[in-house]
Amino acid sequence: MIQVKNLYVDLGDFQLQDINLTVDEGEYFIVLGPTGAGKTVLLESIAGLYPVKSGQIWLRGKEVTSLEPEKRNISIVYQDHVLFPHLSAAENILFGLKIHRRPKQELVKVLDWLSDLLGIAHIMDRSPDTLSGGERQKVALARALSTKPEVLLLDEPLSALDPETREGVQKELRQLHNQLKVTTIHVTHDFEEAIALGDHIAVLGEGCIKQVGTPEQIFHQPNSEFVAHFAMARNIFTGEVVERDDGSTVFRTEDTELEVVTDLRGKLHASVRPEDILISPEPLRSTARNSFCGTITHIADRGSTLYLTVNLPPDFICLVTRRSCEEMRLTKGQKVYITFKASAVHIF
Amino acid sequence: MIQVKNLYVDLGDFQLQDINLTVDEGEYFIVLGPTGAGKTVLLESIAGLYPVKSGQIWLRGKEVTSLEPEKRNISIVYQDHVLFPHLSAAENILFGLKIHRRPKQELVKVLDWLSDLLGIAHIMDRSPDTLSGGERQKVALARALSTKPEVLLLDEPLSALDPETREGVQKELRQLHNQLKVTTIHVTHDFEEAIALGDHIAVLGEGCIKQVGTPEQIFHQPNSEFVAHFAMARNIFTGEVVERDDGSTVFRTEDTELEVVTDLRGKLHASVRPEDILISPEPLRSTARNSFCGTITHIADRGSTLYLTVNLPPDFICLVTRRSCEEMRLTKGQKVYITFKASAVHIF
Amino acid sequence: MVKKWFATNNMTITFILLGGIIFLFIIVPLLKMIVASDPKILLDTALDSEVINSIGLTLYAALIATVIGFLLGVPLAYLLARFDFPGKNLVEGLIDVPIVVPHIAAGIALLFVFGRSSLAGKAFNLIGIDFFDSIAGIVIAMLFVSIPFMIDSAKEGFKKVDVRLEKVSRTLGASPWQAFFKISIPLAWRSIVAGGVMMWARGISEFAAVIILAYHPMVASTLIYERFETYGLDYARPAAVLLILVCLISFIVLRLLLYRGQKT
Amino acid sequence: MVKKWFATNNMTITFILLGGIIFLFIIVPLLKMIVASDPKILLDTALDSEVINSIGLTLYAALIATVIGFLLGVPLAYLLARFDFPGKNLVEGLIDVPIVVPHIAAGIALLFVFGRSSLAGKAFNLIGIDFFDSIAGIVIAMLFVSIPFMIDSAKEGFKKVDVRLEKVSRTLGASPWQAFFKISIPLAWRSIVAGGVMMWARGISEFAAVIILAYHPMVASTLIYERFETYGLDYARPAAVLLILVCLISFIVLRLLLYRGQKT
Repeated sequence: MIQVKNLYVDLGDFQLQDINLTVDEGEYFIVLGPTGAGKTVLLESIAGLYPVKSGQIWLRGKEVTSLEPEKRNISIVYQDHVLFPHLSAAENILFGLKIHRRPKQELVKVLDWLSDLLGIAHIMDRSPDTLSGGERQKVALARALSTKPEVLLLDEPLSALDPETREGVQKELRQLHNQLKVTTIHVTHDFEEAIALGDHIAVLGEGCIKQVGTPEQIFHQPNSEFVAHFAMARNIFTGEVVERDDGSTVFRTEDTELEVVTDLRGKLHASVRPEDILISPEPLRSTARNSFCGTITHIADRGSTLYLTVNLPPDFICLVTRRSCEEMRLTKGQKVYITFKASAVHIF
Repeated sequence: MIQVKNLYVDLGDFQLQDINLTVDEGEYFIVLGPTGAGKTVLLESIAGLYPVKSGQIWLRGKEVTSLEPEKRNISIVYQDHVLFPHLSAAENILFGLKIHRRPKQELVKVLDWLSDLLGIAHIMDRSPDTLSGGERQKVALARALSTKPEVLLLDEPLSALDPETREGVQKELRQLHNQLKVTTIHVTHDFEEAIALGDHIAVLGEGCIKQVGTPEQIFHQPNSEFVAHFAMARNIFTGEVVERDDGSTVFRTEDTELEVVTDLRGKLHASVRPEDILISPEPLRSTARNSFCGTITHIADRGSTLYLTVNLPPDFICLVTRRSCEEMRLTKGQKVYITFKASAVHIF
Repeated sequence: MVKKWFATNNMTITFILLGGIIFLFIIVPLLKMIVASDPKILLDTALDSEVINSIGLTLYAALIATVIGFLLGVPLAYLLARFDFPGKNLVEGLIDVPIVVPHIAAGIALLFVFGRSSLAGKAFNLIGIDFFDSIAGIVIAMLFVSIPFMIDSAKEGFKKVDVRLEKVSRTLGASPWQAFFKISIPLAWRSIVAGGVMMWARGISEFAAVIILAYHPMVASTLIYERFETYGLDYARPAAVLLILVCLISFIVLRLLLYRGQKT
Repeated sequence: MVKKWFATNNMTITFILLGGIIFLFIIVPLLKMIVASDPKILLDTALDSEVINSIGLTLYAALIATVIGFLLGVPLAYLLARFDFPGKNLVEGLIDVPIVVPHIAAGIALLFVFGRSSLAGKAFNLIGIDFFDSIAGIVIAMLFVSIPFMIDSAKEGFKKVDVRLEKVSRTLGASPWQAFFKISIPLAWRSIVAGGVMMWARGISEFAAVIILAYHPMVASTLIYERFETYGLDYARPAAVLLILVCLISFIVLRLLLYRGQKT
């Protein structure tokens, strides 16, 4: 368990103030914030790599605020990996154990374990500058895990990867965490990444923590404009991707089932952009696979466009033009049908 | 008029070969190609700034292949503007005229003309490093125009701008060209930019010219996979944005009218992504503003998804899932309705 | 609790102690010599015409060497910054040779080529230039040992100038000369001047190569050396202090002008 | 038709001519002196024990100065590369002062501080070290004039090492010392060695500061100077050629080793 109490960090241009976080043992904790919010510095402060102006950091019930970083047993993986360029992949991974003068057979064992775990046995002798982004990422992860840290800090681990690799690595991070249960703090600016991975999420912005909660709390009950800005752009749901008997793939939430196009399976999240949803007074017979009946519970006027909240349940936010709304005489309390294509549902 | 004949340029890693281009007097000519295709080097070769291995460049009926760049009267605007950092905006613009020792009153006249034309009178005394991207762009354009060049070369002039400014600058480039009628060669990797601006387009790829033609020829009759790759992703139409009597904004093509959401007016282009189009056997009554009846003329199988060509006319390419297609028993020759929202139409 | 992990460990403390030794080793001798000087003796020395003349000669000869270095070194620096050619590495290596060749041996080599009995020496003699025991000799000795500073600094300066700035100026009608003088030189100016200052300072500090070619007229270093040899440390010291002060003050003033130029 | 706009205009031709003059001015004296040497005389000189001893002494003293410079200069370079503190610019400026101070004056200053009559001189005398006319004196003279090369080069080397590499090693359990020796030093090694080579070469080339502190035992430069003063150019030349050859060959070999190390 790691606790950050009233942390105050000076970044020169601005400050991080009154940072309070509690991360439970074995938890996957996400710090979500825009670029330049001081997320990396927050991680470095926790690791003892950046001077703290005031406040305390507690690790498993002990105060470590002024402890040397090498005595904390907290590992960090930077966004751009920062591998030791003069050492091979294997030497990078074993650096920590060699520093601790562990016996040879332990080195071999740990290296075997990590290269199996991450599937990197074939690149062990290569130099970091010959590795791809995804491979460097895995070596950096293996290096961080080699010392069996109490806390693993991940600094935007997915943002340096291209979109194709990202989805796979995100899945692997989840699996890795399920297997190892190492307490993890992961910082990111990507809302969907935060939702997909986090047990709890802290939203960092304007130098302080705006909100802490479960993914559901963050996207259903944003406590400020700042947090809402992250959450508002999409309809986000928690549920499970399953195959139905008829061979179709659906995303099943508590209340409803959405037809989707995806190769992913299991407990996941889904989002639908408000502008991809069609509203009609009668059900539509069309190529769109998802069509539901619901009630308009709220209309938010944005000038030439309007945001309708349609409750099925759950709530869907839909974007329509003012002309459509007037022509179809949409009013609060009215029953309407919402329709969107299976390919408009994003699973993550 | 500028002619490039059998140009061969060595770029070290690869070569530009057999480049043949004819750009008419006063034409806006686009060279379209992916990043790294050697577009900048092609412009520099035309300007005499890069050594040509073989081939010829003719300018208004004279061969200029070995002429010094300062004697060609061809101006270039680089992507990142490359303003003289030690000179003010006005001094940048007047650099060419001062080199030519033009009289003081001419300098004043040209500066007034250019700062009016581009709306930059208020930044004339500023240093380049205090200017925004859009302002630097305009100063670079003014500098290039100051010497009344026979040919203006534009190296990805829009790609260094943020998306908000880009649309405005694109419009201004069009207007500027309509006013001044200076022969222009503009290189870009953006297909829609090419369509929107070009009188003719040459597609550059794999070291040679793949196709030359009008925008319509390029997107309706791509002559190779390479060119088709640029064109295939969207339904693209040429037409005019007008306001209808009932106050709605429509994009009018030869054959049809699409309802759209845009502030632009006049002769433009529109695109609709195949995945944004809904297909149904009957007309839909919904918030979607565009619904048309047409005939399926072609079905292209892509595994779990299918591309349908629906002829209204014009032809629309629509993406549907295999399940939808089977369930609705869509077949070639069938009459269907296509539906998409006004906000799904991109005007450029 | 305020904490600076990077400043309070025993390694940084050790490093501060070790680094402090070498830092003190550099500044204490200069500082102590300046501080320990009797201002009156220093003033007397400053009024000693022999001292004034030799310091003046030193500054003057180093300035001429710098001007020659500017006229000949800047074009070479531009070529090296702009063009690649086979053997470029060798040329760049050879240009730095004067820094690593012992200066006494360099002086011997220069005397061998430019001395009265050599071919070049005789040729220059015809146009009235004699390199032995003359200002011309001092200048070429200084030029030889200090030219690499000018070339290297100007080269780095030109490298930082985007070649496309020159290209744009060409399309606007500038000849290669105009592009060079209106674009490249103004933008590389600070590096060139910094190189010139270093070259001038290095010229002033030269002794070994100078005395081989020209013991007379005496540059400041030679004068100090002769006084040291003839009368001992105490007699040589005031002139040495004066020379150090002149050098440091000129150097500081020039650097400050350079940095002020950067800001405006 | 092949065309290179940037190579065939009259400006580049003029620049090649001007640059060629200064390039020839640098290499012709050295080349001519080496080429014009009678191999037999050169061989005799190489067997002259006085010459061998002085060259050996020069190389040895410069090496000791370099080792001291390494031990004291590298920590200082690391501090300057890693930390900001008020007055850092001043410290960095002062470290470069030995390059611009006239070497004769620097020698006087060193003698003033480390001479037999000074406080430091007396203190060192108690532990058996005398700086006047001794190898110790030669070493500190060389150290003084050449230390900036080591500090500046090592500093640039450390600056290029991402500080986060050290931070990562700390999280993996490395102490500051381990991070320094296992990460910072290996990654900055080439710059440090390059600085060491420059420092060594600069130490060998020093004459002015050395003769003030220690005319005897004679370093190679002093021997050449004495032969030049006593017997003239022709007698001094073979030893000068030999010294230049030793310097250039050592320098080239070391640079090649350094570049080979870069590739593997």
